[in-house]
Amino acid sequence: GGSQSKDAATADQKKDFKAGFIFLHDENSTYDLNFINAAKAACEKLGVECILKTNIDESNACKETALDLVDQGCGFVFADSFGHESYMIEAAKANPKVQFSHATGTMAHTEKLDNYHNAFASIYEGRYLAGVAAGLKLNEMIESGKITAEQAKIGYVGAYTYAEVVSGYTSFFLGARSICPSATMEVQFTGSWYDETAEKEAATTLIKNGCVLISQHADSMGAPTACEDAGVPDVSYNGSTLSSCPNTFIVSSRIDWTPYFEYAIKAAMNGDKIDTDWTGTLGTKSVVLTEVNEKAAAKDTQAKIDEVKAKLESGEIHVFDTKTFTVNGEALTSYKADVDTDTETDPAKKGDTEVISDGYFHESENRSAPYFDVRIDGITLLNEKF
Amino acid sequence: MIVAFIHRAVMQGIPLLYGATGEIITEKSGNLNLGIPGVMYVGGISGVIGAFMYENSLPDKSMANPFLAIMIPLLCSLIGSLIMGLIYSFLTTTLRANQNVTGLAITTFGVGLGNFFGGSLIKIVGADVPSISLSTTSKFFSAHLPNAENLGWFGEIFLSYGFLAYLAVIIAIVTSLFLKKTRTGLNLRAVGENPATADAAGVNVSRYKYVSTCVGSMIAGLGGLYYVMDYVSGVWSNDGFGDRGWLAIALVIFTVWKPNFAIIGSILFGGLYIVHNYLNQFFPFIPVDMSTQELIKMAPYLVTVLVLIINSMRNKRESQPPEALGLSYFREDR
Amino acid sequence: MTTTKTVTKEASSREKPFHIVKRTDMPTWKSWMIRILSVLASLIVCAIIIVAVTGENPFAIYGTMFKGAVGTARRVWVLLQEVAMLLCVSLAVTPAFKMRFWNIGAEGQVLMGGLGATAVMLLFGHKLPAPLVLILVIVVSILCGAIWGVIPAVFKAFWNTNETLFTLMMNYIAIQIVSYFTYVWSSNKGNNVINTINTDNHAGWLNLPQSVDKYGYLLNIIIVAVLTVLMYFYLNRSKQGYEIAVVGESINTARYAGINVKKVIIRTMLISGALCGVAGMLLVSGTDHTITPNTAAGRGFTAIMVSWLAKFNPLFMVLTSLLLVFMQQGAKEISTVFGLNDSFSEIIAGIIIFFIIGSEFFINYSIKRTRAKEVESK
Amino acid sequence: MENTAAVSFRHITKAFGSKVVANKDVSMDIMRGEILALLGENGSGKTTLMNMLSGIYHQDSGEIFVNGEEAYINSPKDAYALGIGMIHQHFKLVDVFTATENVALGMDKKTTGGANEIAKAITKICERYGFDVDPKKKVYNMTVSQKQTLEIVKALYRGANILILDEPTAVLTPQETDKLFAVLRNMKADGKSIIIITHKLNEVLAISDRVSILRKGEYIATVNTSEATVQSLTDMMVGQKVELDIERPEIEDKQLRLSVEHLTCLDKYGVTALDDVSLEAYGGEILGIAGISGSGQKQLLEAIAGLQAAQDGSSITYIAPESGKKEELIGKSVSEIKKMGVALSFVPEDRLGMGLVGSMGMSDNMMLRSYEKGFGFFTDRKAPRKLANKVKDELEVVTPGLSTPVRKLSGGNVQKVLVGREIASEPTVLMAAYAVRGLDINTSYTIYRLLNEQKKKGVAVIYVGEDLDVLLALCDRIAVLCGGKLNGIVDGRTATKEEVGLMMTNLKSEEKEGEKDDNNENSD
Ligand SMILES: Nc1ncnc2c1ncn2[C@@H]1O[C@H](COP(=O)(O)OP(=O)(O)OP(=O)(O)O)[C@@H](O)[C@H]1O
Ligand SMILES: Nc1ncnc2c1ncn2[C@@H]1O[C@H](COP(=O)(O)OP(=O)(O)OP(=O)(O)O)[C@@H](O)[C@H]1O
Ligand SMILES: [Mg+2]
Ligand SMILES: [Mg+2]
Repeated sequence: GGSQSKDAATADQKKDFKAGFIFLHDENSTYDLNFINAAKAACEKLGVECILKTNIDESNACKETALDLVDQGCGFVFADSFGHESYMIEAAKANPKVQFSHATGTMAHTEKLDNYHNAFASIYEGRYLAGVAAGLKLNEMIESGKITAEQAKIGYVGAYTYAEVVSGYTSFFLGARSICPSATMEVQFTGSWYDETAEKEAATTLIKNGCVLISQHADSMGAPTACEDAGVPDVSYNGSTLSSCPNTFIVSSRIDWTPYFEYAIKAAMNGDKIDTDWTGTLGTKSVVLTEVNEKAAAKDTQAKIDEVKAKLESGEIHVFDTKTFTVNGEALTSYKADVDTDTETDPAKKGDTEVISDGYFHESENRSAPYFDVRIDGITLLNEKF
Repeated sequence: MIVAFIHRAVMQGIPLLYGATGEIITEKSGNLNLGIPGVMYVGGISGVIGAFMYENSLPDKSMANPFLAIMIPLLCSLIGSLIMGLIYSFLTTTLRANQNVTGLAITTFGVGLGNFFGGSLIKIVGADVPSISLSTTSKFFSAHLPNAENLGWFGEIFLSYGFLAYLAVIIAIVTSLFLKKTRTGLNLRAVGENPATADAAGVNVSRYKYVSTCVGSMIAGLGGLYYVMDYVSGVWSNDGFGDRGWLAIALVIFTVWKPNFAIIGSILFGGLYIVHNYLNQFFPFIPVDMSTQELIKMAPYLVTVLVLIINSMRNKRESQPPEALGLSYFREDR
Repeated sequence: MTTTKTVTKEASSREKPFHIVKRTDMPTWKSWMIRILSVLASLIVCAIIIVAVTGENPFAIYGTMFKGAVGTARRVWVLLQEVAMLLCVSLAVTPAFKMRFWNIGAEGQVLMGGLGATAVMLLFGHKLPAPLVLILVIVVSILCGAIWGVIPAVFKAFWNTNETLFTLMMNYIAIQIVSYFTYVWSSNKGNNVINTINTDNHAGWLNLPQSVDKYGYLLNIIIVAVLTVLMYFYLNRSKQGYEIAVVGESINTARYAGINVKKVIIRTMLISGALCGVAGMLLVSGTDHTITPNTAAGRGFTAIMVSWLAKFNPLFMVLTSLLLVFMQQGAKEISTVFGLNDSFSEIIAGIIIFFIIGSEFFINYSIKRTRAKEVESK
Repeated sequence: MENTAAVSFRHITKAFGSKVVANKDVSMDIMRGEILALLGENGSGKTTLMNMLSGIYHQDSGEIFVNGEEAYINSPKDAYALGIGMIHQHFKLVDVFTATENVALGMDKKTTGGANEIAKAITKICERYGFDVDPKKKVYNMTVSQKQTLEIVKALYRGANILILDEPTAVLTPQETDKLFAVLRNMKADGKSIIIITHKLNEVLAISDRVSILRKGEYIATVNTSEATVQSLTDMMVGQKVELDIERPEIEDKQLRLSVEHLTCLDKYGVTALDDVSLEAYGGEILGIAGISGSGQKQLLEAIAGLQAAQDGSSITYIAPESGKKEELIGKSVSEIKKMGVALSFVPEDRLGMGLVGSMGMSDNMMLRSYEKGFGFFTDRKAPRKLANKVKDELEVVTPGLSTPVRKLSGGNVQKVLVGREIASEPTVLMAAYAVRGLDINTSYTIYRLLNEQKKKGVAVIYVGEDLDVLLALCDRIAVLCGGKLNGIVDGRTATKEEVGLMMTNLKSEEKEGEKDDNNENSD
């Protein structure tokens, strides 16, 4: 049995405590590797045993794995893929004494279980900063006469068309445009989190289409290598692609999950309450940027990033500042976001929560997973009905 | 954009062309090797292992010798897929095991092998993003013909590929001539059509089956090598090769066992494989959304099915599979 | 010149030391001994490879596999469930194989069955009474699987269209169709994930109450067990099973016996597809309660080996599917405990299958030493 | 030179599986410069013995000497290197290849030259010996006799010091046979050795120098042809004095049962296999069908059984025994025809390819006729088992058990299972093709007796056979097919072997040219 009585000695708890992790793929996926590294780091730091289950499908296998982890005595169980969520909730319902947590999920705040939690990070801030680096690069290209201001078109390879991706490319775009006002963007969706061919072809198409800088929200090396082949600067995601793309890689943003894992495991161990929705930020060191590749990036990129980062942290600027973008030519003054994700099951229930106030869109504040799904002006979606 | 599309279609088509040419040679001997997808994975990963060892043996990446950088992965790839061909041949020709089951097992085994070693190397490298990056050696594989960039559409469509692409076309043409014009090719076709007859005529049926299956595997393996070293620029990621192996097998039927048809066929398939990316460029007035895109991805499979059906309805003697395809041969059987 | 070509004189000066001859009469127990020995031999080879590649102790690895597969009550149940699912698909492909119709499209047929179940659960889950939804789920999924299976069969029957490739391609078409619908029905707009369906009223769920069936798989297992017995009798005792056997052996004989070959091909694939549909339904309605393009999880391909290794005997298939699932479940545990990549299980499974199919040679043929008599006399 | 052995077999034994011993301790010689005929009943091991010489099989024990030296023949290639060539009983040709390609197969280009050279050489051989082969023609477009000719040309082209011919004349016209024999005599004069297997004893007497006889896999004797007669050879072959004294009961009340009119059928390649054939079959009579193999016998029987599509204008009327109701068979399905009582006991080239299911046991094979009975969804397993037991006892089928796959039975026993079952189905029309192929004399007689019993019961029996003596002794009337046409119907009691033999090979209507459109001018 894994659930120890609360008043046992902390040292004992540490020795016996086990944390279980469920991953959709294994170390070979950029997305999962990021989680795996964080899980190992956090468990080592806390001195608890850590059981990693890789290649768990978004199926009943997830529930079984979670329950098996409980059988093995885990007091904390985590899953990393969106499709795992329903199964995690089932497992949580069956084991009220064990804490379950899930990344990118949206249902914790509606399920209202004491032992089921969602977590994510304000990665849109990281992408905004990466966008700043991109904007600097665009400016450099314009100044050197390589392109005209009108040609400052960014290409973006996205996986899906839902909020997590929309929020990502929009923040990236806004970051770039804050530096290079003439920037525009084209987005091509692949319909998969991991499809090397589709991502590579999408990036190539975008480049052929006149995009002079590429970024991505999909997990394979398809887009970065397409950029390296074509000599087009690239802002990647989830980790540095420097070794494969020494000439074109600029910078990459990613979520560092270690702070969350430390927080949640410690809480589970001590029997403290874990936030239903936990959103990591720049401040919690959950949102991080890799080192800038001086070879490809514009001059003084690091300095500018640091500067903007400070402003974001202080609240001096906001990523989704309604003054910085328009929708269909008009400023956005009110937006009802679908925070409790019931639109799909019941189209009558549109948005439920007003998320614009104080002049900006409050992303990730009502729940950890992103819900910014506004199509703003300046971004063309190539393969989604418009 | 058409030019770009054709260029990409060719790049998509080359692995298929290798796979199809290899499978045609194999099938001409009466061996239906459903293990080709696995063989292509092994061809890819062996090349990667070779390139990886070579790059790691270099004190400095700039010291890479073009000859070695190409020959080592190439040889490793050939040896890797040769071993797969040997396993298949031993089981089906010497031990006369069921070809379909053996082939499927080879595919399971080969894909597993690719991902296992791919995964292990990725761990050894410990890169931030999990992939093995062999950009140094890959450069030599993807080097274009001179002047490719300066000749406009002509350069892009005809000159801007790595040498393995041209090799694929050459192999396909040579295979075609070999089957049609040479005595050995004639003997090989006889083995696939009627092994008992070939045997009685003094053709060493087992040897032909072995050699053609192994050579076929080696050619198919080059498809895997092309994919990692050229198409994805030397970055191995697990499962990246996808279902191309199966498409290559489909292509064999599509081209009615003719390697020279496979050249065009592979480009067509390559195009169908990626056409969903280009639709909005060609037909901007037809909005394609994400769900429709999934339907468009069916194109290569649907076309294969259609060709199969038409081919069977025409029922032409010459466009039938080798008569003894899939059957094992034992001399004393009758 | 024409009649007498000069004959190249290079005949073998030596006789081959052995010749291969066909056996006709190996007793059943002996042939099973050979198969079991081949599995043992393959485990030894795998052990050697494990040591060579990973440096781990092979016994520790096999021990871990054992624990991973049947270490706890839950794991036993999961194992049984996985066996049931694989067995169900294997049962499905078996009549087709007995008819020498190479249906490698089970993957797609399972998916289409699952898609049928999903569609009913989604579209009618809150509109019709639950028992009706369940009935509809069963009917529609069986229908979907059957239709998907019968398409290649019709072409085979009338135009002799190559079914191996046809069914293979149908897999990918099915995957794309499911992919399309996971989009259309995704729970979060734009993401292709359908969350578990009808969590509130469990409409269309095929499970016994938890009080009866703690782990939730009992019904699946019972259904497949019943299907196994039925399939055994269908193939070995029924008229239709007899027709399948005759068609599989020789189309000429079947025609001679007055069997409508076209009808048998189509009917058999209808059954094959329908059973795949059942498997899809059990996966969606009984287990996952939703669908992804990966719901069939390669079972359609593994089933071919299960069926063939069991010589198309449904009762033996229980054993062969158990063997493969055991390996697969065990391998998951190795990857957790030893940090070995999951793909290692595919390598081991491949090697074991190589040995088993290779061992058939020693059942069907024997190697005779040539001229043994002479050697003795000299 | 005349007296040295080109090939010597010593103590050759070859078994297939544990049951069939195809050759048992065979020792015999073939001299240089002679033509040796190898004689034996079907299944006596002739082909097997020759296949060992040509490298297709390998003996279990014993030695083969070629030109006095022990030869190790591991493969056809070894045999070829030893100067041994063989024309196989079953064509060894690749269907999708042209004649030239078939000849080129397996040969070194250095010795043959390119396709043109080979084609020229083929033409030259054809001119020299009077054969007719189109080098560019694909084999699948060839008739059976063209294929056989190609096999001969191929063997001639490749050249051999020792040439084996396994039933080369079965599908040749008499003219072609003569040409072939002329070639063989030439080769003999060149000092080559020739072994010919043929069931036609007159050919044996005409061409060979000596005759060797095999019986049930054992070597019996070799005699000089000059001292042999048809009778003496037959007796040696069978192992006892053969008296083809078959009962032929006379039935008074013959009823018209089947009426075939203007039946024209194509074979699977679209070549006319049966050309405007009209004939009648009566209950209480055995109608014999004679003709060299491939003359349309197969199509005739299959058309009646519903297995063969017929061209427009063809008609087959079935007259039911009691009611006299007439029914057209063309267009009916196999099972409909079967239900009327038309039974086909057909023994095709490949016995197991039709009629029986090789992988099933005797009782399951009995079910092939009756599986549709049984209770509802399931098959009845008791009745077939009973029947299987009955057939096993009556016909003395040698089998380890009723569930032993029939594939494992010997040829004769396979045949008994098939005929036994067909008779048991109580037909009104019983068609038996090559019913005694591969059967020993005893069993053959059993079959004849069974056929006669059916005849007495009023069944219309159609018997297709190869052996003219049997046909003449057993049948009431004999219809002779020649090249797909009906060349006349003769009375079994009065006709002679010579008469029928002539009709089998010489088409009457060709003598009277221009009468093609007329009805057959058969003698009734
Ligand atoms: N490949 C084989 N496998 C099994 N049994 C065989 C094989 N070949 C021949 N036999 C058996 O060997 C025996 C001799 O056959 P063989 O073909 O030599 O006879 P044959 O004298 O040539 O007959 P026929 O006159 O009909 O051609 C037969 O009983 C047959 O069943
Ligand atoms: N695969 C086999 N296994 C066992 N016995 C066989 C096999 N094939 C043929 N036989 C048997 O071998 C014998 C000779 O076969 P073969 O094919 O040479 O004769 P056939 O073609 O029936 O006669 P013929 O050539 O005189 O017309 C027959 O008894 C036949 O039943
Ligand atoms: Mg014969
Ligand atoms: Mg013979």
